[in-house]
Amino acid sequence: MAADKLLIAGKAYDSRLLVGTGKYRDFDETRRAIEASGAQIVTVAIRRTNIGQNAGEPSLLDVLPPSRFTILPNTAGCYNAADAVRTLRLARELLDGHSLVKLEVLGDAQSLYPNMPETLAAAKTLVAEGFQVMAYCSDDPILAKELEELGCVAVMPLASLIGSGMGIVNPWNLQIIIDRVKVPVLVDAGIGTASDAAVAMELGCDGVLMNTAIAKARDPVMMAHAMKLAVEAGREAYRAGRMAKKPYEASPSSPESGLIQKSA
Amino acid sequence: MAADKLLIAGKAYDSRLLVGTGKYRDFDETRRAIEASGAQIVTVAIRRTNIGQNAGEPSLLDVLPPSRFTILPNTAGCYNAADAVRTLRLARELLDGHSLVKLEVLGDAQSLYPNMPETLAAAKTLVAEGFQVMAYCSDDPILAKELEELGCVAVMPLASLIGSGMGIVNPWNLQIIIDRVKVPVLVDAGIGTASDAAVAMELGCDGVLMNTAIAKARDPVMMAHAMKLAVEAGREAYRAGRMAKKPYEASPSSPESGLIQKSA
Amino acid sequence: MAADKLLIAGKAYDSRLLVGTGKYRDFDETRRAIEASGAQIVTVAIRRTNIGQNAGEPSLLDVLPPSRFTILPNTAGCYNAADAVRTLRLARELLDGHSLVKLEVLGDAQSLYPNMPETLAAAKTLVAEGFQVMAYCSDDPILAKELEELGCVAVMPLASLIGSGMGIVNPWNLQIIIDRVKVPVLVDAGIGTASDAAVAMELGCDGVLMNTAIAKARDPVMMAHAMKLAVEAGREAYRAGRMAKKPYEASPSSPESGLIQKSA
Amino acid sequence: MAADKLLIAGKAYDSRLLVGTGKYRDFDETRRAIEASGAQIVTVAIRRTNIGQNAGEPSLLDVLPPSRFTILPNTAGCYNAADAVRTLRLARELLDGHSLVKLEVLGDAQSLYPNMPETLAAAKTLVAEGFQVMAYCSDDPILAKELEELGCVAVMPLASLIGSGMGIVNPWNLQIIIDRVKVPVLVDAGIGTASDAAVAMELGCDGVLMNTAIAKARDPVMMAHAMKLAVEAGREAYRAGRMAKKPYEASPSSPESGLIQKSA
Amino acid sequence: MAICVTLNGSPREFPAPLTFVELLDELDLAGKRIAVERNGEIVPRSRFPEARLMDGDRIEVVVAVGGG
Amino acid sequence: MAICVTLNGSPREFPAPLTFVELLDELDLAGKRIAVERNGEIVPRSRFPEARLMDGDRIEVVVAVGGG
Amino acid sequence: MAICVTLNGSPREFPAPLTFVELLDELDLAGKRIAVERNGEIVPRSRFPEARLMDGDRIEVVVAVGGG
Amino acid sequence: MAICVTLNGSPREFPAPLTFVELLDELDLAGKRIAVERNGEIVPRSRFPEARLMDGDRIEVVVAVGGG
Repeated sequence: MAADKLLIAGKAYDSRLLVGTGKYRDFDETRRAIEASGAQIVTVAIRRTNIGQNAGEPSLLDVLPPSRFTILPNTAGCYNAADAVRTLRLARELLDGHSLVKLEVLGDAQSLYPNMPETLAAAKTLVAEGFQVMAYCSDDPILAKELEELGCVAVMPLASLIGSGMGIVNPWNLQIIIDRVKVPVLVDAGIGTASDAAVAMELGCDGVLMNTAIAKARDPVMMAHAMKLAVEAGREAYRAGRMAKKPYEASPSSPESGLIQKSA
Repeated sequence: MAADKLLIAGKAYDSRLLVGTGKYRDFDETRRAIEASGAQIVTVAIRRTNIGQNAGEPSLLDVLPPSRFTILPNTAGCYNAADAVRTLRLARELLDGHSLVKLEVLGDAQSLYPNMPETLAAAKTLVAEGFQVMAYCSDDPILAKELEELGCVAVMPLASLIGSGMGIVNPWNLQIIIDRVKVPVLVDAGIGTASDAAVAMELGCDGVLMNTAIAKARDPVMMAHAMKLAVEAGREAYRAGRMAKKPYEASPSSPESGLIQKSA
Repeated sequence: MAADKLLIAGKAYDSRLLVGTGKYRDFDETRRAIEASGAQIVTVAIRRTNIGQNAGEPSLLDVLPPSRFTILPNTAGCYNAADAVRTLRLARELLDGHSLVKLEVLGDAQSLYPNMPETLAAAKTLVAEGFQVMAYCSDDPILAKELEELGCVAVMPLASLIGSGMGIVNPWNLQIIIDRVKVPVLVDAGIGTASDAAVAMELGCDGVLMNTAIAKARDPVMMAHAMKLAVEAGREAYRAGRMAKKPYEASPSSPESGLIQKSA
Repeated sequence: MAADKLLIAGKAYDSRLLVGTGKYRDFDETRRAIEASGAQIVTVAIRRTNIGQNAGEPSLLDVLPPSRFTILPNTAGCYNAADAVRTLRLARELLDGHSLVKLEVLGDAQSLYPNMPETLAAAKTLVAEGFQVMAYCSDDPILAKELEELGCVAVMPLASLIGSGMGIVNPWNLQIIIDRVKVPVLVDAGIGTASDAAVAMELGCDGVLMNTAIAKARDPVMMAHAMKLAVEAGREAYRAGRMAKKPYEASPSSPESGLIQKSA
Repeated sequence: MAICVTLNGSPREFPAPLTFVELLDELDLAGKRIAVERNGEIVPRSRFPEARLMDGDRIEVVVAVGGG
Repeated sequence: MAICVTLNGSPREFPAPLTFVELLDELDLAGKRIAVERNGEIVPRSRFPEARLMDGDRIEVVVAVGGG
Repeated sequence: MAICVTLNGSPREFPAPLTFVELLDELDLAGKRIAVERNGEIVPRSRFPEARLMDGDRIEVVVAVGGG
Repeated sequence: MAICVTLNGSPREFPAPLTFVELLDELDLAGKRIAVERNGEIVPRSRFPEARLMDGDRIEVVVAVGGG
């Protein structure tokens, strides 16, 4: 299965699990969890430096060196296209011209649901400026397709609200997106436990991005490894082609259809 | 996690995935799939020899030597306690006194739903004769507990009908059984794909037994490996302790409760 | 639709909603809720009189006169066949020989899940003594069929645990029971809101029995009426024959199958 | 409950069920089904006349006179804002200046999923021209709110794809919309059977609009009546305030939380 | 001579053997819709007038109450 | 002199310019509940008597039909 | 003298009473992992050498096959 | 002469115009992985040596932090 790589913007990755770096107790837990996850792409946020504070202490990128990980700066906290674009220009400068970014424009602070018109506007600008945009989006199949047509290198629909852990609420819309969009489709946000990640992959997603499900588990490092296995399991199950479901069919008139084959 | 073994009748197993050996194209596919699954316990059926036929050809136990696998003879096809008991007496003789068996008494050939009164009667007899009984059963928490009290070494409630691939239909009953029964609880029957197995383990099951989901996948060997990963993923997720679900709460009066924490 | 009556033990009822009489604030609320529900069959419990207390006060059967309602005494609180049989003999005497009863033998006080072996034993005795037995049972299709064969006039599988309001947890088992059992199948226990009752009827149930969903609603009388409408709605939808579900089918190769017809 | 009216654009309606007029065998079935549904608002499409054909035959509005029904012209078949606006200008002229309309701009012919940017653009123009716009939309809470802010008199998110009969796929998004939007929220599209309509109303929707679920039932007239009852049942259940769900909680350490109260 | 019975689980004394009709009067249950069991056996209402409680009887008097 | 218009997408000839009232008579649509658009603009019913079709006009005549 | 037994449900004749070892040789099952039941009772492998089939015996010879 | 700038949202005085290299030294950020924006425009790291802060500049100095 060595051949089954995730291709994003022309680069191949062995791991289909992308992880965030927020909400951990400390950098050490962050590092151990991310190593257990096997993730090669990790998202980071861009924030003002704390002037005159903790000058000496290590920074996140010392713990997660760009030499080992593909750093994916995001625009978490941005509620309009302008802020998102400005944030990612800074990120690109910060990362020596690295252009793969996660665009995320939120609609409001309570639901953190994406603001799609602003996301589309930002994507257009960023693509024009040479960014390789992975876009967090709603599960609207029409707008996901539009993001692809604007030049995004991946679309990342939510499974459910950010940080909710509610899992895959609407598999049908995800299936339409997967069926129509040619660039990689990654489920971003809403994963709560390992089986949720497996379900996403079984639908045919190319990958999964998560943060809270790992960071807020009782044991983040063990959960990170569980997620690694779940994404691999879901991917292999998708490739292996599951058996057909055979619900019991109440139909005395057609006993054949009602017949459930036994497993021995 | 070397410490996290499955204990059945005092014996420890590393793998929590048990597999059947039916419905494969041939013995070679059977062997390759079972090796990919990492299963240590495999179920087999007991049938009349085909007198005077294919005398020379290899038998299932040549492919799956009892020296390498724990062979779990079952009573598939039995519709009453007497037939089940008779079948397992033959199995024990066949396997040189091996006493770990899978009891399975079916209610009818269409649904393959267990006949619980007959299952309870057979369990009582078998335990008295020194068998170590793993009992396939309905998800009735009262009767699962009764099977434990009769001396069964494991109870194996169905997730959904045998061969249906419908997954975990009633997680609530399974949860009650897991909560009350002290012997291992394994989900047997109904698993359709990897995420189903992960869900079963996340509920707190001690293991999963399946056949059709692997044998009838388009690529049984790859699915077998997917199931191995899924069971491990679900187990680790259970041990790691998932994050709390935070459904959106429509409640302007209590913004706190309505607040969904963001992942960055 | 005047023709569509519920037939139990040879008697026809216009209403397919049966209700309990417990958990109300007072007899007046009980009466108003039950009138709003349109129920013709109401269940009651049998308990010791409070010797020397409230001698003067009205009794439940003054509020719900047997002349207007079919009183269905139950065996709530019984955990074995003997207690259930003894309770119903008293009930029959109390109700001047009325023999239609609700048999309910519980497995334990925490889950209130039925004890099926005891239920089967009690049913056998009661039928022999001339009772017309409506049996509360698990959703085990084999045992539901056995209750019918023992002579019960109706089987009443749970939708989910008594008082849980979790709705229809396992529609598949209910469907098998409805498909196989010839006497009326009523869902008893687990209904939480109106749509749950509609779902039960759409599956093909002959009726629904509930108590908590009405008595513990914020406005029991309005909920009672909602349930009346929901049972009628679900029944008519079942008889009218719902449209086929047309899930989106991701299949570029067969656009026909993927086509979703529009409603205009 | 006479007080519980549906208010749209200042006009009060007794019925919360809106129905389409497409897909019926003939005008007679259309009329009988709509009368059985009790609907006061019915949607119609605008199409070219068949020049020189069936001059004599009756037209839809002879069967459903605007004097008795509130006719709601829709823009079914429009894939951009311009076509939708043009269609509704014709509709207003056709209906003597009647300005209440259903805006529906589709994304593609296979999924019939709404094109939200075009829907927003059309809504802006139509509101400026004095139309009272009821907008069919996705379940995106941010965009539903934007439609309200643009001046729409009602937002009508889909339950699932038009004509799919898949029911309420994502109740969470609907709940956010209901919680935030002040104008009436009606579920439009995806209802398959009566219980789906009840579920929508129990979520707190102000109404439900459907066509296929009635027209494509085996017996459209009976299903129309079932839907009438289901919408009333769901509405009353919502107003009555359902009991709290009490899932079984596996927790030996806290028996209190695990206790399920019995209904008698 | 006095008798002692167990009535709905509690001991109860009566100065002399009495019929079930007398018992129900005593308990203010005359005319109420109740049923009576003596030592596990139903006592038919028709037998209330002449049937008498014996010393040591276990008597249950039940009524219908709200339940589901 | 004759005119040619596009009526609901199809070419149509008339011997001479005619009013919309005349058009609807011609089409057996008199008194029907319809609406008319000329070159993308609504033609109010009030203007049917005097407004005349011009050569080259694109005319749409629509009606309400069953739809959801 | 010849005997007739029911072997896995089918009648079978043998010219003379034979031991189970001889039976298995006859059936090409020597050395195979099988189990034998006679008239509903297990025949332990240890008894194959001397135990003899009797006329009218119902014999079952079973093997392990693929199953779930 | 002294200058006043807005640094990450807070006012900050410097005795004299200084280069971005000097600014970062001042802030103990020399060699750290940061990015700088002046009045909404990126200041490329290559220009840190000679580019000088002007009075009234709005400066943002950002770093990567944990986030999802």
